[in-house]
Amino acid sequence: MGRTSGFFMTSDARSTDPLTERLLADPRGFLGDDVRNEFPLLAANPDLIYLDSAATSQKPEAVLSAIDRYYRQDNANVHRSLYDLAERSTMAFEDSRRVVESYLNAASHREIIFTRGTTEALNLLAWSLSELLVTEGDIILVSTLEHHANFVPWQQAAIRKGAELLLIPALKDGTLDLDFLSTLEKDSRADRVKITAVAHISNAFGTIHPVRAISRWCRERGIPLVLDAAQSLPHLPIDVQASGADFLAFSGHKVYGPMGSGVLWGREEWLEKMPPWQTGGEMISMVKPEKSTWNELPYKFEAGTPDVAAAVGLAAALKWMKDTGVERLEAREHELGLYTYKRLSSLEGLTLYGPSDPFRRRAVFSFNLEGIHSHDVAQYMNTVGVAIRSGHHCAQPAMRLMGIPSTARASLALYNTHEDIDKLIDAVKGVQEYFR
Amino acid sequence: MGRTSGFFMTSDARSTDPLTERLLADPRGFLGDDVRNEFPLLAANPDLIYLDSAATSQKPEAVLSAIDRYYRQDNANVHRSLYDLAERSTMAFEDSRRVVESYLNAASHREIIFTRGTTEALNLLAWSLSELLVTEGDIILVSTLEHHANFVPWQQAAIRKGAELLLIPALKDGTLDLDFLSTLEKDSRADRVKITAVAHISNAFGTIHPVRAISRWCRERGIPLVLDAAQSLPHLPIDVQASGADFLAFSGHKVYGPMGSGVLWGREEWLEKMPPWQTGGEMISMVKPEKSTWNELPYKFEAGTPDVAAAVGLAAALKWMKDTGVERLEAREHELGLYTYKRLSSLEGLTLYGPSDPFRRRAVFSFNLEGIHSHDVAQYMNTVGVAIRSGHHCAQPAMRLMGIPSTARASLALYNTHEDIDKLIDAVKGVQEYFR
Amino acid sequence: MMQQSSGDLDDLYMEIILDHYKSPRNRADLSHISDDETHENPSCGDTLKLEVLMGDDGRIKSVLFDGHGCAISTASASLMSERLPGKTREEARQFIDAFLKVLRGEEHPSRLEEWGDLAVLGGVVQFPLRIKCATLAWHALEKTLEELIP
Amino acid sequence: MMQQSSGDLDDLYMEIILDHYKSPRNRADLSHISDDETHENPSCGDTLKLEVLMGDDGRIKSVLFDGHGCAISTASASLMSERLPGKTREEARQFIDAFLKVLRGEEHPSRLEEWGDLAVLGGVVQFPLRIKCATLAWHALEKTLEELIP
Ligand SMILES: Cc1ncc(COP(=O)(O)O)c(C=O)c1O
Ligand SMILES: Cc1ncc(COP(=O)(O)O)c(C=O)c1O
Ligand code: FES
Ligand code: FES
Repeated sequence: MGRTSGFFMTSDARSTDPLTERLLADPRGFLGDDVRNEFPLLAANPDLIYLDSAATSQKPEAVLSAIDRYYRQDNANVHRSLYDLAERSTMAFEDSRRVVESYLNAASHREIIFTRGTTEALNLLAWSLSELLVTEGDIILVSTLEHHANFVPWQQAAIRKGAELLLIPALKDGTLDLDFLSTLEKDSRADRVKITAVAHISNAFGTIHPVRAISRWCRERGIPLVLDAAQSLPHLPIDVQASGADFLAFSGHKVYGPMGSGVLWGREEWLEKMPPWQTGGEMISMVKPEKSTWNELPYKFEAGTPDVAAAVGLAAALKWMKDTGVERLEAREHELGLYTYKRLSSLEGLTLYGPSDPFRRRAVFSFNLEGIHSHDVAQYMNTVGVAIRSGHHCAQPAMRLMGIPSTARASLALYNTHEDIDKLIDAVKGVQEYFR
Repeated sequence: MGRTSGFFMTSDARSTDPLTERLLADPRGFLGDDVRNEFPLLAANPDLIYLDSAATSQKPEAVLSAIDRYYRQDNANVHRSLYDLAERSTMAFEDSRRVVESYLNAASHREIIFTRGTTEALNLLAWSLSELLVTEGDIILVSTLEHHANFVPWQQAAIRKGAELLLIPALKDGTLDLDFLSTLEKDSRADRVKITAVAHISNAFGTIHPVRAISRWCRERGIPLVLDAAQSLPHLPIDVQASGADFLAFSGHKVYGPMGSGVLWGREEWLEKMPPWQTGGEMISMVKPEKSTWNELPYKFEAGTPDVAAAVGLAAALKWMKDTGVERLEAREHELGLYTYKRLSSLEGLTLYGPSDPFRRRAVFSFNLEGIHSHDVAQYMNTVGVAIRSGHHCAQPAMRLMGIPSTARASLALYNTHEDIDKLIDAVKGVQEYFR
Repeated sequence: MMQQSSGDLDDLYMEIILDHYKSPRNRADLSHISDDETHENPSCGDTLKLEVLMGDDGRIKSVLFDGHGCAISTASASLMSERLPGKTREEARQFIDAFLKVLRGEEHPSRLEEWGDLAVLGGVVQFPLRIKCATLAWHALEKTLEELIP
Repeated sequence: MMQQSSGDLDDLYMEIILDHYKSPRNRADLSHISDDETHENPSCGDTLKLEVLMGDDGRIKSVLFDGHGCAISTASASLMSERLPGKTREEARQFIDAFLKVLRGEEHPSRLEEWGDLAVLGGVVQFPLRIKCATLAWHALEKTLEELIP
């Protein structure tokens, strides 16, 4: 089974995935629950039920010690220095880039740009791509279900360029309404679309969006497709070359890596044409008073001293995932997700948002309890050691669509167990009791 | 002696500083050489003579363990979450902001914006300030001696706005020619200057620039002054309220803190008026399809998940400096600088750049050896364990001024000792011998 | 080891608060008020509409609110609406001011002791993230009073 | 513990290299060539000017260079200038190509063994940051040959 045989390749279909079938036959055989012990914070807090990994993940020992080791053994500024320590630091940085390249199956290390996170990657793109492609009257297409990081930068780019921000609408079940694309063609607005940007998985509802269908539509029209993979990279194997996307962004801190790490992947043809965004050291070739010229890829997009320790930590996280087995992780999470879905949706007085088909969703469970506000739900759960998030999840347009201000959200990572979900269910009952 | 009585207050004068006088009386009495042992990388490499701290500093144990501890005990996303772990993480982040606020003596925590480093801070400013202030025909004033990070972003902003990038010229001794400011007044270009941006200390030559004179000139005209303190914060106590600057940027990794940490300080009046730069989560108030509104300061300028660990590490570094005594550090470095200056300038066949007055320079020693290229100098020195940098130091306009492509640069931090300098001098002699 | 947050859950959700949450007083359908005049807590997205009716004697006759917020914001609006009638605008303003001072931590919660049931809202100061919940209705009232034709 | 870089200093600065650095062959004052035609190594800022004179027989008569680079770039230019005369443009092109392949690590340095003194430049591949030094003159020659009127 090749690395692209995971969910990504089948994300538009349902339950035909051999993995899922293997899993359903042997639901909990993939990975022991003791994986939790590889996470120092969780090991030190045995009573903590951490269900907020969509906000940020906990970090395994392998990542923490990679960062620490880097500072103790290899710390120096990178590039252009002729002493051994700097050479080691440069190697650590560039090796990390190669790890990302291979994890994503990118065509070249020149396509891997280190950023602070998804937000910075998307800001870079929104600026640079709109400089390259967008003029007055054009359209930038995003969806109603985006995180603000994949919404506001495009909105601001549209305002700057006198263009229009158009939203792919969503249905009440938290899935995208792709009929809209046909509408765009009929009224010939499709010709004005210059950029499309969507999330792979919605952080508000956990919906897996139909990336293949969207990318086919974009490809036919030569429109670059930007994929916000912040919520999918932690859960699905991703092969960027097979993805049909032209750009992909994710955050290291959500995928067991350190804060301050993140990646923008882009196809080289695009990156070559795009103007740089931040400027300064490292990213230049020649600086003259009137004008400057730029360094080659990927450095053109990496201004200033990079966070080498963050890159090293991110590479350690991806290696750790690969060593553990991305498909095993995926299967484990999927199975736990099915269990969570089943238990949550059977509760009285609980509205679960997102697709009712559990195969079209992953890891994120947004809900509200009848007559109890999400913030009160979260506040109560804290007292029984269950850490969930409440609020609009940086997705106000998506909340508005549902006609609600906020939800309570439990999100999974691979250190979660069936016991965690059982405690979540007990906690829901506890909340209902408390506020009865 | 108040905290503002250090070098900053007297940086335009010479040798009237009581600290210097005390120091000259008792040159090495301030701090033992065993401070080196607080830096794990240096302690593990007793033969390494690290003289590239202007590129990045090594980190003390206190910083490394603060980062590690954060991930093991407090890791969670910040703001708006109602569980204890998130509350601890938010506190760690906001407490770090308070540490920076107090270290810089800022008027409020709202004036402290966390960035990845100086480069990001200056890119934010160049974008946002030029949006606010610059239109066609205006002038942005920088100096010929800037690091590319304080040069290219302004150049690009000027190009974008149809404005002019004007350079304060420098003299052959690496000091700024402030007569130029009078010239600007005479030909009335002064009226067109909308922003001034200069380094506090030059990373190419170590010159301490006459910030007070420049800030007086700017204040009289209501021009905001941006200070690039990347090279000064590690060496001088700085009081932003007394500084006369309106904005100040520095990098944590140069001041014993982690990579990926940095700060933009700005006066609240200015920050309030400025548009945000990066957009996304955390920095918004309301997001609607047509338009968004922004969060309050400082969050308006902090889009996306912040690097909390980096902020915690930076705070630990500043605390460590404060505990060790900023003025003692300053005195120690100043004394070592005087020694370095004396020894280097007495060598035959060596050209030392920068001011000949050792009181107008700090920590950075750029030189060339007759008939030997700087890269060959650095390459040789590596083999005897002396780590220096060679090249244009991201300051091509400054190099062009001197008529050279590059220099060899030794730079000091407080873990350096007289023995390090003696080894540097031996290494210079070794190079001269090798390439005779 | 986990360090528990300073406040205990029952300090936040006092009996009186839960009571007002479950049975809010003076909650009414205010759909005749335009959405533009909705008051919002941007940190959570909750909204509140407020209507203040003045009597001929220059005193507040009644306060009505509409909106489905959290327990704290609902109870705060409900408690406020019970307490306000009978006050002049100036008295109401002083009242608001005193309340906000306590919630901002500028005055001790004991300041609220003479305020009857409203005193329970003093417990919210131990939960910094919920303070905006407790003050939403009060900021709304402040604004509404300002805009009232004198 | 510090791990030393793979290359030993004397593998980089071989006798022959130091000799050509100290006494470069065919270095001349080329100030008649405009600055626009200067070749540059952007990673260090060093520049080089090159002049190629062709004989009536279609073969390179002489190669002159001007510029003060590092030991490696100077020695590389000097060694190249000694070796090139007598070759046709096509031969020179193949020569450049073979050299760059070795320096890029695409062929083994032993490929240079029959090239006499030039072989010493094979040692540079162990010092990745100096490869651009060794290839500066060769890229300059490549470009100059392209631009020569045929
Ligand atoms: C779908 C999605 N996009 C973007 C982001 C922003 O990521 P970051 O805050 O790490 O930049 C998030 C994280 O909250 C997310 O869930
Ligand atoms: C004076 C000066 N400004 C700006 C910078 C850029 O700092 P960073 O690379 O940390 O963003 C540096 C560091 O090289 C510097 O020395
Ligand atoms: S959570 Fe919105 S007002 Fe309380
Ligand atoms: S250092 Fe510039 S060519 Fe060698």
